[in-house]
Parts: sequence; structure tokens; C-alpha cells
Amino acid sequence: MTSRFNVVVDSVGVASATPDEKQPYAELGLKEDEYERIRDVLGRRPTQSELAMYSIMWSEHCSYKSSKVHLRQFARKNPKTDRLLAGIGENAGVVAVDDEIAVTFKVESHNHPSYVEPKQGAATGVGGIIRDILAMGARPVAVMDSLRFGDADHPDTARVLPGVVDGVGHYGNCVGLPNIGGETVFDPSYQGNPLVNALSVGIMPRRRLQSMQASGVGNAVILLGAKTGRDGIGGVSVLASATFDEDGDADSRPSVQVGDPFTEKLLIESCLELFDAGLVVGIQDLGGAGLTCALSETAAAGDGGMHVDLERVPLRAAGMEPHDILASESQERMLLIVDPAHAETVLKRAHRWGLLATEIGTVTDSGRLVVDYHGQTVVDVPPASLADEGPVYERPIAEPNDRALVAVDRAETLSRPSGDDELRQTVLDMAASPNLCDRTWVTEQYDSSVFGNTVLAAPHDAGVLRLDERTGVGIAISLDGNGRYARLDPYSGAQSALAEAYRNVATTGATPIAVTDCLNFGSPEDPHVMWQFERAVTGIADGCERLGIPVTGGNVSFYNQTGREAVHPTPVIGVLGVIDDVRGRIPVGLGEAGDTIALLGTTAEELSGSEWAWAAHRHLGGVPPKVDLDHEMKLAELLARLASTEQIAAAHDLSEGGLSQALVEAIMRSELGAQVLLPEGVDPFTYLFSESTGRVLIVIPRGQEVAVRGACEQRGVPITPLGVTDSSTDGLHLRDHFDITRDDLAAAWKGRIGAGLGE
Amino acid sequence: MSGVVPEERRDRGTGARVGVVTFPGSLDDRDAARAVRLSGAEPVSLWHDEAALRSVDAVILPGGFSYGDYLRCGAIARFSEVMGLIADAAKSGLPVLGVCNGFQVLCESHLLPGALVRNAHLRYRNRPARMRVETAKTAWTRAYGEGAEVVFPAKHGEGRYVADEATLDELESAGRVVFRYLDNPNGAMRDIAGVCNEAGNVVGLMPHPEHAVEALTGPSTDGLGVVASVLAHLNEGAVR
Amino acid sequence: MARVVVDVMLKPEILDPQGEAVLGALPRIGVNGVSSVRIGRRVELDFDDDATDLERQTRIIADKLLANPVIEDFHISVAAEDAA
Amino acid sequence: MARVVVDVMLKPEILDPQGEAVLGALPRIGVNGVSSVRIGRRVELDFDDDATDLERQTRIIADKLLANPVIEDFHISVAAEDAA
Ligand SMILES: Nc1ncnc2c1ncn2[C@@H]1O[C@H](COP(=O)(O)OP(=O)(O)O)[C@@H](O)[C@H]1O
Ligand SMILES: [Mg+2]
Repeated sequence: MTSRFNVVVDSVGVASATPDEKQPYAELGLKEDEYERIRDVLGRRPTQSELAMYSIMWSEHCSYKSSKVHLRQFARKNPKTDRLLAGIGENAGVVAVDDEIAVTFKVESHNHPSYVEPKQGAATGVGGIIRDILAMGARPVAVMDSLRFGDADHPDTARVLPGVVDGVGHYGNCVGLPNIGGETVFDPSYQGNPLVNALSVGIMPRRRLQSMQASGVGNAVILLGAKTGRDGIGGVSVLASATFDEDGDADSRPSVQVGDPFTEKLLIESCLELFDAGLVVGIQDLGGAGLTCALSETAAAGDGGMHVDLERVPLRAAGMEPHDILASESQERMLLIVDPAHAETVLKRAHRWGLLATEIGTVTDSGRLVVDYHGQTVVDVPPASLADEGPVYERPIAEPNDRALVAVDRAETLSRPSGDDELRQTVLDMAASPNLCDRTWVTEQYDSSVFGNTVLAAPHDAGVLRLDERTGVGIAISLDGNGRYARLDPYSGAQSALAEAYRNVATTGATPIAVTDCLNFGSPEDPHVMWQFERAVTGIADGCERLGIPVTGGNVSFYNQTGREAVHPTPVIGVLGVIDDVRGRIPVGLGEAGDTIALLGTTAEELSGSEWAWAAHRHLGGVPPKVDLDHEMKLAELLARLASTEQIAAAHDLSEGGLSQALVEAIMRSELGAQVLLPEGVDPFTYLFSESTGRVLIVIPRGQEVAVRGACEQRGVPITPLGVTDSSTDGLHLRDHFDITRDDLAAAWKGRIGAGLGE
Repeated sequence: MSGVVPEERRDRGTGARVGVVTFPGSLDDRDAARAVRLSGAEPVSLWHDEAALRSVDAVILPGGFSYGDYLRCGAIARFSEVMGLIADAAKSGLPVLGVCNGFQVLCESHLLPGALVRNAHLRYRNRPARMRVETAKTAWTRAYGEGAEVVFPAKHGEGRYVADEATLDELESAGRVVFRYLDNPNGAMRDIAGVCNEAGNVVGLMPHPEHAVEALTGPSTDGLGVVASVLAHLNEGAVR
Repeated sequence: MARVVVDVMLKPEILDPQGEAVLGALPRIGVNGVSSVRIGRRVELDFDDDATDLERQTRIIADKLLANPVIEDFHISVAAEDAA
Repeated sequence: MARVVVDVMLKPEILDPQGEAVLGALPRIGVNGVSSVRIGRRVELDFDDDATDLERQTRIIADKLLANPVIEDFHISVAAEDAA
């Protein structure tokens, strides 16, 4: 103990004796009625430590108090499936892949920290989601990242983007997980509020599924991993200002955490070893709310009681008080519940990996979470009151009154390129636009091959991983969102994102089975934002019901706004699919010379919310492209079929930028050119740049055209032949309109991101 | 490019035991073991803190971030129990291959000359690296034709090979530059991707042969030649 | 030539994984008496002979470029002329 | 607690791209009089109160662990006791 710590701690005894002491609950973000409820629950004023714990657990971030009433739709509408082994409410959803293997995946946001300190903010976001996956009993096997920044040429983007990419890469690369995909999107709405959503996926034998329950009276509570420091206790430092000496500069405490992927790697290996040895009764990761969350959630989920001796927690910094220790967000820690007979073994095995492991408490049946600090009781609460019984709000909802005006401001009326030269130039301009250009600047900073099971990663439509070398069984995941569509119509915009991720997975030949989502919105206290939120959640829930795939978990991020300006409502959807044999996966590309290029789906005149409207006119208005989920299901079934019968050589989902961009990307992925003849009677501009959903560009091997057409007709999926792949041209040849060489395409498409950053 | 390794050499079960060291923070140890297995030999895992070589016939130090690599890549791994044994055995001819972080460990341990520093462009970069096999006179390259072109994934932030001019000249003239980049991804001096010791039993390189062993997951299958080489070496005796 | 040195260190309360890793490795080389290791950056700036106002200029450089004020502190010192 | 500082710098003949990058960025923030920037590591070691022979121990640490003699030089200095 340093001399600075000579204050009497605010124990339960002290709290009972000083019922009227004023407490800074408002500074900690608690409303008056919330504070009163805490006093009711406890029958006295909370101690400082208790107040810290309630303020954390009842915050929006931990309690989902504004979103809960809406998220219940997911559980209500989720289709029944035997695959779902663990669902919403767990650290991450778990789905069965086959009789032996299960997969767990989840996406989470780390938006605000990534704005303050881009590298470490993004890095710790990746670290956090990996621990969620580990806590389910799975070996994390890949990560993905969905990133949104302000304008590509804005000076602050040059600060934020390289840092975020460095952070995502640094953490994932060092911990040894391949990055298999994601998104990089630019839009001024994210200026000052970048979105950094990280996804991780893990694999486990089904029988290894872990629980977060602190069950078994007398079981030991063990803290594993890094020491506890003053990381991220910004909010709670309010409590400290009263008790710190003059020189204890509470203000300088950072709310920034630094990640240590090396320790995370050791945590992973060590936990997996403990799971396999059957030594773990319960486990919970320490995430945003540190020990507070882990203790209360495990206790609430288990036999109801726990006793902790807080002074046993290994500390990194001197002079930390009980509430600091409870609130610290130090990274790379896990809480284990272990049979006392195994405690010694667990500690030994952890030490072998060079990890700190400390017994800090025991499971009880007292129904109370009791925390002592040097013999004084600083916390004595019913754990469920922290973990499960936080406030729930039904926030006011109001449809924005400019809806009708926005809807009639249609992009279909904007001026379009005239003549073939302008059309040709538009293809190039679009390929060079920040949202469509080559992402290599980002993705080559990520390891994509470690583990040796990555079958597809960027730039393919979905990441594909082999799970079993013997059977070839694997999974595909895609992560997609479209803030502009959701801004125009949050219900259909959310469904669009769902449909796109679903289609991306199907395009690789996999069958979609489960969904995770990250909902990035402005302030829930704004009724318009709440309206957007409600509409988006309903859209996803309805969509998943229709598609027959459950939402297994996700994350809500509110308060993404600068002043009164909220970001575009941005639901980011992750869809997971299974593929029986990854050798049948379908890449992006052009197959072999002489193969047929064809388009599945229907193209309508749908330009509102499109990349073209934005890139060419900075326009956002109208009604976004219609979503037809029944069609998406037929399309997915068709693609899976064509993949398994090897009747398809390559495929690429059409999304932002439409057919034009899909062709450009397919050409850039191959060494061939494309000879394209548009169907008679269509408007070439519309056909190239419309963003109608439900479309996929496919490449059919020679001799399979008839069979493929038959399969399409059988399922009622429209197919339109567009041309052939060709080794005599190397670029895009649009018959009767224009030619673009590979060099010209590459010159437009490559290097744009670096250029925006001033390189 | 594929086919540098004759088919019959690939699957020959030699019964050879190839050790793969796991340091805390090793990442490509499983992949190295897979490459050994696919080449028909038996991978044997070696633990950093155990002074035991388990009668292996050769050793691979895999990629990763040993001990976090926070100070300098490979700086701490060098002091592990198993490295002491490996260093001694290497001096009496044990074939040792260091890939990426493993290469850094070999340089830090002074089993190979030079050092690996931050990429000239200052970023981690992951892309397939085209290289020329400059010499087939090492334990780990004898299955390649001299001058053969191979493609292995390169993925590192600190892979720029540096050494003083005299050392570089010495490496060149003694034929100890083993792999040379055709498209230098990191600013390495003289495009050096890999080097060997005087005896040719210790080889280090930055790009990852163990990630080029299956058409499904790698840019090529050229990496199979590395293990095939050491198996041939073990079968037929030292080349030098 | 005038040399100014900027030392950039992580703020004391910020985790320093590098330092922790080195601390953990010291017993391997037989050193036991060290209680803490922190690793930062040392930046040596050589100014032209006719440059003026070195401290102020260095402060600008450190503030804007060398240190990240969210997690790092820096310290400027004018070093003795380099003899080498 | 006794603090010893080890400064580790790349040898002058080794290219320091990080330093070059900073040098290149200086004009953008309006600084022009700098002719060279080199970036190295500053390592702060805190020894236990009862530790002896600090210089010798530090030399071992620096020699074996903190610096790579192939590319780096180091310099040891015993800093003033930390007041904080
Ligand atoms: N931040 C990122 N991290 C990893 N992969 C990314 C990232 N951004 C884009 N990608 C990858 O680049 C490719 C192109 O992205 P995008 O055009 O958004 O794909 P699509 O529209 O088909 O979903 C995809 O393979 C995607 O996974
Ligand atoms: Mg997309």
C-alpha cells in the first residue's frame, strides 16, 4: 500500500451509519429515480463500490435499457431450429454445423474508443470480441471488421483510418487470427463518429460448450490473465475525486485501454487447455465493465451467491481503491469458476503459459454478491439486481417529418451520362470512387492465412474457412451494412443489409444458417433515432423470420452522434453459412476463357441511395431498392445447388455500384477480359448502375449453360446471358458501346485509398 | 511454378521426425506441423521451456510473435530453454529452418548473420512473394532446381533484412543467399528473403512455405519443396 | 548542428505490454532485482546550425507528430553536441 | 527505487525509415530547420531498493536483450530518483 491510501473505505457499515451522505450518482450517469431504486433494493444508500457497479451495469452499454423492448422481437420471431445451441443473452450465439462441430460468432462495436485513440481503440475492440468467443468454449479461428469513416479526403480520416486499420491488424495478426473480410465505407455522416465493428468466429466440439454460471457452492472464483490497472475507469473516477489527495490527479486517468494481443493469445491457449481437461465449471470474459460485470453476471446466472476478497486481485497500479478495481476495464482477463479440488491444477496450467492466475473468491448460496476489501465488506447486493434487473425504458418514438419529402427526392431524376464516352467514363469514375475502389490498402495489413484453413478472404464475397481437414466441412461469413439505404428507409435498409450478407454467403456456395448484428445509431433520447432503431430491428427480425435463420446475438451502439447530428442509422449484419465441402467454394473471377457470363435476378430502375447518386451528385434521397426475400431464398438455394454440382466457375454478388462494379471486380480478379452484350431494349446506364437487390453475376463453364438455365427456370430465378470470358481482350468490352483496357481499369480502381490519405 | 517438387518425393514416408517449436506467441506452429505431415514426415511439437529435443531429425521455428515480439522480434525467444539445445545441435549439423519470426529468432541467436528490421514502408504487409531459389545446396532447398521461381505468402511488419556490406558480400560470394525476392516487399537489402549458415543446415526466410502447401488455401504448393528437401537431406546425408 | 532529444513515454497508468514482456524475460537472463520496465521512444532531432527557437519548434513537433497525447507524455532535452 | 535508463539507437549506417518518415512530415507542420531525425527506444528500468551493482546488471540486460549489436548501439544512464 502506498501512503496515499489511508482513507477509510466506504464499507457497508459506513454506508448504513451515514445514510444521508451525498453521492455523485448524477455524475455517474444515473437518474434520480434509478438512484432511488438502488436505495430500495439495498435498503440503505449504496457504498461507493456499489454505486460504481450499479452505474456501470445500469448504463446503456451494459443494460440495453433503451433497446431491450425492441430486441425482444428477435427472440419472438426467431425461427425454430435445432442448430441453435446458445442464443441471445449468451456471450455469443452458438450454432451446430454438424453432429460434432459447433460454431460461435458475434459482431461488436468499438466506435467511440476508436475515434479517441484509433489504433488502440480498434485493437481492443478486436480483443474484446475474441474473448466473447473464447468464453463460449470455442477456439477463435477468424476475425472480420466493418469500418466506416468520414469522407475519404477529410484530414481527420487520414488520422483515424490508418490508426484503426493498424489496430485491427496489429491485434488480429499478433493473436494469430486470419482476417477473412469486412467492409470499408466512407460517408460524411461518420465524420467525428467512425464505426468500428469487429466480428470474431470460433469453432468447438459441441460438447465443449461453456456456461457463464457461477454454480456449485464452494467452487473457487479465479481471475486469469492480465493485472488490473486504471484502464477505462474514466466515469468512475468521479468517486475518486473526493478521496484522493491533491496530487492524485484523477482527471488524467485515461478512458483509453491498450491491448496486449500476446497475453490474449496465451489466454486463448490456456483456456482451451483447461476446457479440454474438463477443469472449468463456468467462465466469463471481462469486457467493457470489467470485474463488475463478470462477477454479477456469473453470480446471477449461477447459484446466486459469491464471495470475493478484492485485495487478492493483482494490481498494476498503486493506490487503486475498491471501486477502481471493480470498474477497471483492463484487457485480457477472464473469470473462471473451478472446483476447489482443481484450483491448484488450474493455477499451475496457467503459469505454464506464463499467465497470472489468482483465486479471488468462492461461490456461495447466500443469494448475495459480497465483496470484501481487507476484511471490510464494500459490496453486498443481490447480483440479479445488477445483471438482470436494470432499468428498462420505452423511449418515445417519432417518425421524422421529412420522410415524405425525402421519398420524392428521387435519384432516378438526376442527370445521367449521355453517350458512350460519358458512360465509359462513369464506369471508370465509379471504380475509382472511395466506396468502390480497391481495398488492398486495408486488407494487405491483415494476416489472412494463419491457421492454414482460409479458403476465401478479401476480396471475395464472403470469407470461407475450412473447419475439418478430413471432411472438408466449412463455413462462410459476410458482414454488410448500408447506412444510406437505412437512412432513406430503416426497415428496408436493414433488410437490404441482411439480404446482401445472406446473398454474399450464398454466392460462395454456402447455405446461410445464422445471423449476428451490430446496430449503430445516434442518441436513443432522440425520438427520431428511436424510430429508426425500432424500424431497423423490426426489419431484421421480420427478415430473419422470413429467411428462416435466427439472430443469435449482437450488439447495440447508441450515441453515435456529434452534437445533434446522428450518423446514418447503420445496422451491420453478419450472416454465417455452412458448406459441406470447401473444395466446392465459388470465388470471384471469370473462370476460363470461353465461359459464359450471365446475370441472375432482375434489374429495375433503382438508383435512389445508390453509389452512383452519391458519387456523381452527392445525392441522397428517394426510396432505396426493394428487397424480395423470397427471391433471395430461391437464389441462395440455386447457388448452393450449382456449386455442389460444379456448374458454376465463379460468381460475384451485385451490390453498391451495380453490374458495372461487379464486372470490374471480376475482371480485376482474373487474367481474362469480359465480352459483354447487354440485353436488347435495356437502358445501358440503368442496367449498369442500378442497385436492384437479388442479383448475382455468374460464370458458367462451357457445356453447362443448358443445365444452369434449366436449374434457374425450375426455381423461377431469372437468368440473362451477358457474354463470354475472353483471353483476346483483357478488359471490359461492352459491345456497341465502349472498350476499357485492363490497364485503364486498374489505374482507376487501384490506389485510391492511399491517395486520399495523402500518400 | 508448382511442380518444383517431384510428386514421388512429396509423399515419401521417411519416418523422419521434424520438430516444430512452440513459443508463447507462436502462431504458425500448427501450419508448420501440417506442412510436415503433408510431406510424409512426422511433426513433433517442442515446447519452448523444456530442454528436450525429443530425438527429432530436424527443427522448424515457426512464424508468429514469440513472447509478443514487443522489444525486437525474436529477442526474447532466443533465451528459451529449447533454443539453447537447438543452437548447439545446429552447430553439429541438425537441420534448422526459421520462418518469419523463426528467422528473426535465428538472427537474434546469431545462428544466422544480419538482422530483420521494420519494413521500409513501415507497415505490416501481407501479399504473395515471388522469389528465386538461389541455391539448392542447403538442407532445406535441395529439392528445388537452382534458380527455380517459387511463390510463398509473405506477411510481416519487420522483415527487412539488413547486414553490413562486408557480411552481405560474404553471403553472396559464399552462395549463402538462399531466397531472393523478385518483387521486394519490404526494402530488404539486396532483395534478400532468406539466408543460410556456412554449413547450409540452418536456413531462415521471411515468407511462409508452410502456407503454400495446398492449392485450396495457398497461392501455390511450392512450399512442399522445403520439407521435401530436408527429408531428402536426411535420407542421403549432408550435401556440403 | 544542434541536437534536441524528445523522450516519449506511455503515461504511467497506461499498460505497457512491451515493458511487461521484457520484465518477464529478465529472469531468463539471470536478472532478478528489477521491479518495473517501461519502454518508450527516444527521438533525436538534429537542427541546422542556423535554426533558432529550437525548444519551441521541438515542442510543436512533439505535440503534433511524435507523441499521442491521449496515451503518451513527452520530455524535451537539448543534448550535448554529438561527438561521433 | 533506483531508475536506470537505457537508450537504444539504430547504428548510424542503418536506414531508419521511421525517422525518415517523420523528417518528411515536418514541412507539413511548418517546421523546416531539421536536418535529421532518428528514432530509437528509451527503456526505463526500476530496480528494487536493495538491488546492487546496477550498472553492471543493466549492461548485461542491454547487451543481451535490449539491443541487437548487429544493428543497434546503446547508452546507459542512471537517472535521478523518480519523485512521483
Ligand atoms: N475492413 C476490411 N477488412 C477486411 N476485409 C475487407 C475490409 N473492407 C473490405 N474488405 C473486403 O474487400 C472486399 C470488397 O468489399 P465490398 O466491396 O464491401 O464487398 P461486397 O460489396 O461484395 O460485400 C470483400 O471481400 C470484403 O470482405
Ligand atoms: Mg458490401
